[in-house]
Amino acid sequence: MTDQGSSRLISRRRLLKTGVAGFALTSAIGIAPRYIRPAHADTGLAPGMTGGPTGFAGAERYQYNPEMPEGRAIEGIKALKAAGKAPSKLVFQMSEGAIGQLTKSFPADAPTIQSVWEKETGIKIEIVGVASGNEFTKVMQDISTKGAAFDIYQVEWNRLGDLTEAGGLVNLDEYVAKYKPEWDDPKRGYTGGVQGVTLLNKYNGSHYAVSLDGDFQTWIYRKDLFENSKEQADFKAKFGRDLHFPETWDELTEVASFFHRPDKGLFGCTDLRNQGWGYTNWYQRYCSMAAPNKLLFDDHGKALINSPEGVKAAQGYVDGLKYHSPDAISWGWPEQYGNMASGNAAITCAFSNMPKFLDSAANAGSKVTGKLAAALPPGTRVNGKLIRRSVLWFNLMAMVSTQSKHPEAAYLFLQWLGGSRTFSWMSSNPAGYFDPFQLANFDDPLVQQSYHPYQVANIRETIKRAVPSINYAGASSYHKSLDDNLMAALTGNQTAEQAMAATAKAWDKVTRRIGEQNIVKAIQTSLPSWPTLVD
Amino acid sequence: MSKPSWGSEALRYALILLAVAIALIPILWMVSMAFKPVEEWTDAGRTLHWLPIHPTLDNFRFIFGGSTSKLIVSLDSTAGWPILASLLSATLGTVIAMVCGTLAAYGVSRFNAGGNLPLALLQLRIFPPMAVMIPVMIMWSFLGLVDTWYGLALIYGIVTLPFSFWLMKTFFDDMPRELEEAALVEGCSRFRVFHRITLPMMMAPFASAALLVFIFNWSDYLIALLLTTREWRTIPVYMASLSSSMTGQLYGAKAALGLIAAVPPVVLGLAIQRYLVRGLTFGALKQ
Amino acid sequence: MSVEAVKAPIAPVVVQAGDAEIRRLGLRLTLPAQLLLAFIVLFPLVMELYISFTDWTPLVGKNWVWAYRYWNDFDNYVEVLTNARLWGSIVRTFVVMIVCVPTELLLGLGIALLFTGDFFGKRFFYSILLMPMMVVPAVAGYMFFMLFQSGGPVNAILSALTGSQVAIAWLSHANLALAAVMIADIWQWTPLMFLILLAGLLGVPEDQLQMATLLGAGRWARLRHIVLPRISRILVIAVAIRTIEIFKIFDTLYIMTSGGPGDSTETISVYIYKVTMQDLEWSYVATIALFILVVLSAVAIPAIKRFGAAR
Amino acid sequence: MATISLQRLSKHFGTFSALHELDLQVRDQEFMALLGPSGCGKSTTMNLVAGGIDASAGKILFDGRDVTDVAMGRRGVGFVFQNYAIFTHMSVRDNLSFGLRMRRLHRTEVDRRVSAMADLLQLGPLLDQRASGLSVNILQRIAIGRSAIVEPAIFLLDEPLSNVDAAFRAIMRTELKSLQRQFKQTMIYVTHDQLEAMTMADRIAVMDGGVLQQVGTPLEVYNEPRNVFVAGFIGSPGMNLLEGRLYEEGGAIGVDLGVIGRQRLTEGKQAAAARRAGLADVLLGFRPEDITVDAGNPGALKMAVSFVERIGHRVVVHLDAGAQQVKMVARNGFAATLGAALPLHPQADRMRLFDKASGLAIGVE
Repeated sequence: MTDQGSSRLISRRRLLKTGVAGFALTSAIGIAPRYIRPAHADTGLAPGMTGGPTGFAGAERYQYNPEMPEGRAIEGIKALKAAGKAPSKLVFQMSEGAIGQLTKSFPADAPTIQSVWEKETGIKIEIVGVASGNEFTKVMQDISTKGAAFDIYQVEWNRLGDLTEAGGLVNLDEYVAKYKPEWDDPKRGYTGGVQGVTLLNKYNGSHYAVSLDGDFQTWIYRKDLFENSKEQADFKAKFGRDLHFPETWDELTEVASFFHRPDKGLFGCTDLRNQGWGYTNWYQRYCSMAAPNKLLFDDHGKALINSPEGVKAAQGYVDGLKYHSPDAISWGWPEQYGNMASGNAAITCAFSNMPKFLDSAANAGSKVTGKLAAALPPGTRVNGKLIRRSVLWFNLMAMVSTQSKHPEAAYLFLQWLGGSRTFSWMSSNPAGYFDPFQLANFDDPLVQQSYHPYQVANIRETIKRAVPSINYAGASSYHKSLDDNLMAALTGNQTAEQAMAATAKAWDKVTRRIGEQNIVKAIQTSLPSWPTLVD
Repeated sequence: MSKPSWGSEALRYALILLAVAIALIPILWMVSMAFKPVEEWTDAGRTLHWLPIHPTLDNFRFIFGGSTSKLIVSLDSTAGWPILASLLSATLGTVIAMVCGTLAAYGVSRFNAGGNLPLALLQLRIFPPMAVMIPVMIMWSFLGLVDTWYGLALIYGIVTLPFSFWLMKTFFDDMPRELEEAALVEGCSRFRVFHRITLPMMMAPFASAALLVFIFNWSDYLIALLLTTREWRTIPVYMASLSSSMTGQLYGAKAALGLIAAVPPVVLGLAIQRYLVRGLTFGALKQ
Repeated sequence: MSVEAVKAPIAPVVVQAGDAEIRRLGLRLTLPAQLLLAFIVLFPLVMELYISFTDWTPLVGKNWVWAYRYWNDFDNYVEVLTNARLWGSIVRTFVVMIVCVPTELLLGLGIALLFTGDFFGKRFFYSILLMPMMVVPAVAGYMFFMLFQSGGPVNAILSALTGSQVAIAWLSHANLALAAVMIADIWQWTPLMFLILLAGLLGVPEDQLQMATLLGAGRWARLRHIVLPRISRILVIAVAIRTIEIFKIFDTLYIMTSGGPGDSTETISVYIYKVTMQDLEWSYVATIALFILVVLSAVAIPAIKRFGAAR
Repeated sequence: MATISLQRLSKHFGTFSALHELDLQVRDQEFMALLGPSGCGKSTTMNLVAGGIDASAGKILFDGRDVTDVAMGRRGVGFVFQNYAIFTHMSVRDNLSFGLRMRRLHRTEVDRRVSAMADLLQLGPLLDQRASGLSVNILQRIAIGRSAIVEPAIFLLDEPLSNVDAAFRAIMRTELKSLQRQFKQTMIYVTHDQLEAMTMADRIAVMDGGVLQQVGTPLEVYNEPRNVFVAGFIGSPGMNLLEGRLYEEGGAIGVDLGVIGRQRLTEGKQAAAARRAGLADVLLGFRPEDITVDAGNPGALKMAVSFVERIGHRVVVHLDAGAQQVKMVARNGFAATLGAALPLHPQADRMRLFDKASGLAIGVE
């Protein structure tokens, strides 16, 4: 992994050299493109670049010129300004824990992303934080009360359908056509190219959002525990096999229970079990129960979850509690991260940024720095094949509010922010939880540095096995009933069977309300993005 | 009268001290938490410390924008604005409630006016605000009052109106009318009477009622949660945003802010102790 | 100390002034209040009545005036009457009421009785005991959220008392979470009962107690035959106030558990909040609101009137 | 049978001595009035007897049984407060039956005694009314009945008539007296109104400054005041007291009153006592009612009319000479012109002598 990274760096430098040679030549012939200014020492920009951060090692990787989406965005703003249609500021409603990535500099000697944008465009970005988990509520509040408090919303990807139907989001097709964000760039763009863009940014065939996140649930464990010879010996003695990260859900139960020592302040596993977040674990269990996937709906939009697989997944989800913190049911991910950080858990499943936060010298609060490792999700063996499924869920997106007076400027900011260069730089910043998801991000040395090669590699592999959760109209209702019923099962108010039956019933009701054909259409559009990889 | 024995006195003290302890422990815990550095916020799996081991003002610095090296989390806004928002909205809300409430109370108490007003106000008081918030949100958005301190103040004024009305009414009912009557016979205009005689006599009760109304407005969470989105979030709403991916819940910061939020009511409340009973019982009980 | 409830307004002060003038004056004085009241009652009533017959939700992206396009007759009303979660929250609210109000009453009365007569530090203790009810409920919510963590003070105290390592996950267990929020409410509002009842006790004439003693009444007999009857009205008022407040309970509880785990601490207000802000089923919420309004008008108001009349 | 005996009973509040070494015997079925100006210690005495407060020193005996340390609930004393302390939240019946219920008597017994008491007090028709808002004399009956029904050995009444208007007092007094006769109970009655004491009490204990001044039947305290305080306090107006010196002249003894004149004393135990006392400074006391005006008769005391008080059926004539004043009560026909000097003849056998120094009566044991 590391070798690979460094080799990439080398090749990159070589490439740059040739690039410089290139300019020399062209300028010599005297057909220097008008927009290329000679790289003055004071701008600190690499030759050929017109904007971007400067003043720190590797800054050139994040610089751009008007040939690139970021550059085009800046040019677009300049045009708007010239036409007097540019605002003096944009209000950006952000998920609280991500704000740092815009407002804190990384690396230390770098400018902040916010400052770079404001310097180049003169448009101030006013950031308003929302406690994570309340994004949708806050946005719907703004939409339904016509609060017009924000130009840009940031909501999890699953709500795209509902928010669009609510009329809260601007259709971005026009701007996308005009400014070419190149999200599908095969080298730098979204994983899965066009398919990826459709999956993340589009609803009903139109662009409504710009992805700023890569929330593929990844599994993290304490390598200091797993590699501890005594632990290994004890485990072998107990289960007659070697101690390694579980491949199947049944193994997970064994391993987690093995490490579960609440009296010593150590919990076997601390993946989420709370309202609103926990059910991603059910997703991973359920979808891994058939080759290549266990689907949620059949071709007629009928729910398939009231099935042996659904019940098994729910049961596993509930049984998992016994190797969790007794507080797990009320813990959101902040508590989860805190619990992992204080070294009180052996395994967890979390957003891909956990190593960035907890395996970081900068985080004085963390006791697990240098002790983490990543792994693929546990899976299910289906006739000899091991099916492992993660889930794409939450995934913060940025959208332009229909109440914004300056949708175009707002979009341009997002194209700039979500461009593969700016975003590589931003996602590497440990001051927030926006996660890398573009090809260019994974290759970036800074990302590698803060996410650690082991996790970057793991993310790549996990994405290949990630199923999309529901994000079409009705998603809120679908997930709510799943969530409520699973919670009822967790608290023992109903059995796994009852939970699945009730959920399936509720789902079919929602489907009827929204209209079978719409749902079927939505399901069909999302099917191609389901993984096919089996181990 | 009945001669208190030593034993019963001892028992009395024991029980009272127990009650006092129970009343204080949660508050003291918050105080202690407010002065704990990040590392001491959670004691999961470890022995619990009642007092900060390394007391610090970091939490207060933090919520007021001073960066603390320990927390790699940035606050989009400091506690300054929310505190201002709470102050402004609660104050104007109190003014609205007290002015309308007092006038109406005077009218009802002296001129038998208002018809069903007293009962209607009681009903308003009993009705759970959450149940009318949808129309309120729609009205407020229509009037452009969402996320403004005066919009918040308006709804506060309405919500606490029953309270100020009933309280002031009982005060007026108790007030001897002879003086007013005399003045009226003297030929003073009613306004002058109200202004020169009634109001001065009502100053103390009025002030105490106003302070209570202020405490109520200051304590609101639900309404602000629904009617403020950005600039004018009040303290409790803002508090919710004090959690971070780095350290989980920012217990210390919340405790610090909570401490600040707790001060005015406690101080004011103790200041008007002798009116508390009457106030908190809607003027139904007098001392 | 004397007691009064909703009482018929007193006759006008000055008789010689013309009735007309008085009426005009009274009208002017009450006008602002009347306007505010109308402002907050009329529109909401009409609007909620209207959308309660529809399926409208902000998710459809159209203004509520177009709600008739989503007309669904009485579905919402049926839903209100049949929705298990709604009724669960209602029942739960009453459970909280039935547990908290009497507990607060008894504790409050007990402490108030401790405060009869004079003793050193009375004023001081009194002030301290009033503090809990002055803490902003939301803040109290955060406070108790911390207190009830399994590694938190509550368990620490229990451990100290029982001598064994107590690690109860209060807020994660359905019933314990409910207990926790009740404890929080009792902590915060027993002082109110104490305050009111103490005021009541001080109003019981000393010579009557002395008389009862002379006639051979002991502590309990005095309490039962003299004190309680004399403060009965005050008890009613105190209980009424707490009942009403618990009926509306939201802040502390929502911050402690947001109604969770699951719906195990979901009270009426919390449920309505969730359906409003998370599920956005606004027409359904409007129906719930109307339902509550009807029930209140049918139950609470007559009760108040009767109480007012019986003075 | 119930006698009360207070032995050297004292009560101090800090340095203030509210009651000083009181010795008092109350006989069985006796109506004893504690009379004195406010602050004389009578209420303190009553509270000590009731057990409301603890004695600083001394003993309280009921029927010879020491009850000094018995809690008030168990002393079995009936008490009627100044304001009756009626349980206004109860019906009349519940008020009457309260004591019995506290003693856990059987219902039927309770009812029997309540109705008996109700008949006695003519409260029958009111039994089931709320006790609030009844007229004072009814309240007094309830108050007495409520205490009497438990048949207390002793009955204490604390100025029960003090907040009743004058017109009503007469009725109440007679009613109270008759009740006492019916109950045949030992009663201690505290009052500052000598009229009440005189009309109702078998004996009166006059108190002042926490000290018992005199105990005796109404007539005794009226006729034979032990000291100048009692002399001045009893009777309205009180006894006239003129300063003078004893003199002896031709076997006859008298008091020299200076400018007023000389008053000879008829032989008797007073004269004897006076002789024994030697020619000391004395106070000559005689009651305003016991003066006759007779110009014909020589040796009269000469005093000038300074003021005439006409109170309906009688006239109070104020006279003075030098620094000394005298009040005379005459029939209302009496004609007196201001400044006119009158010849006064105190009724010979009604004159009293007091030692000026000690203030004690001379010739009274």
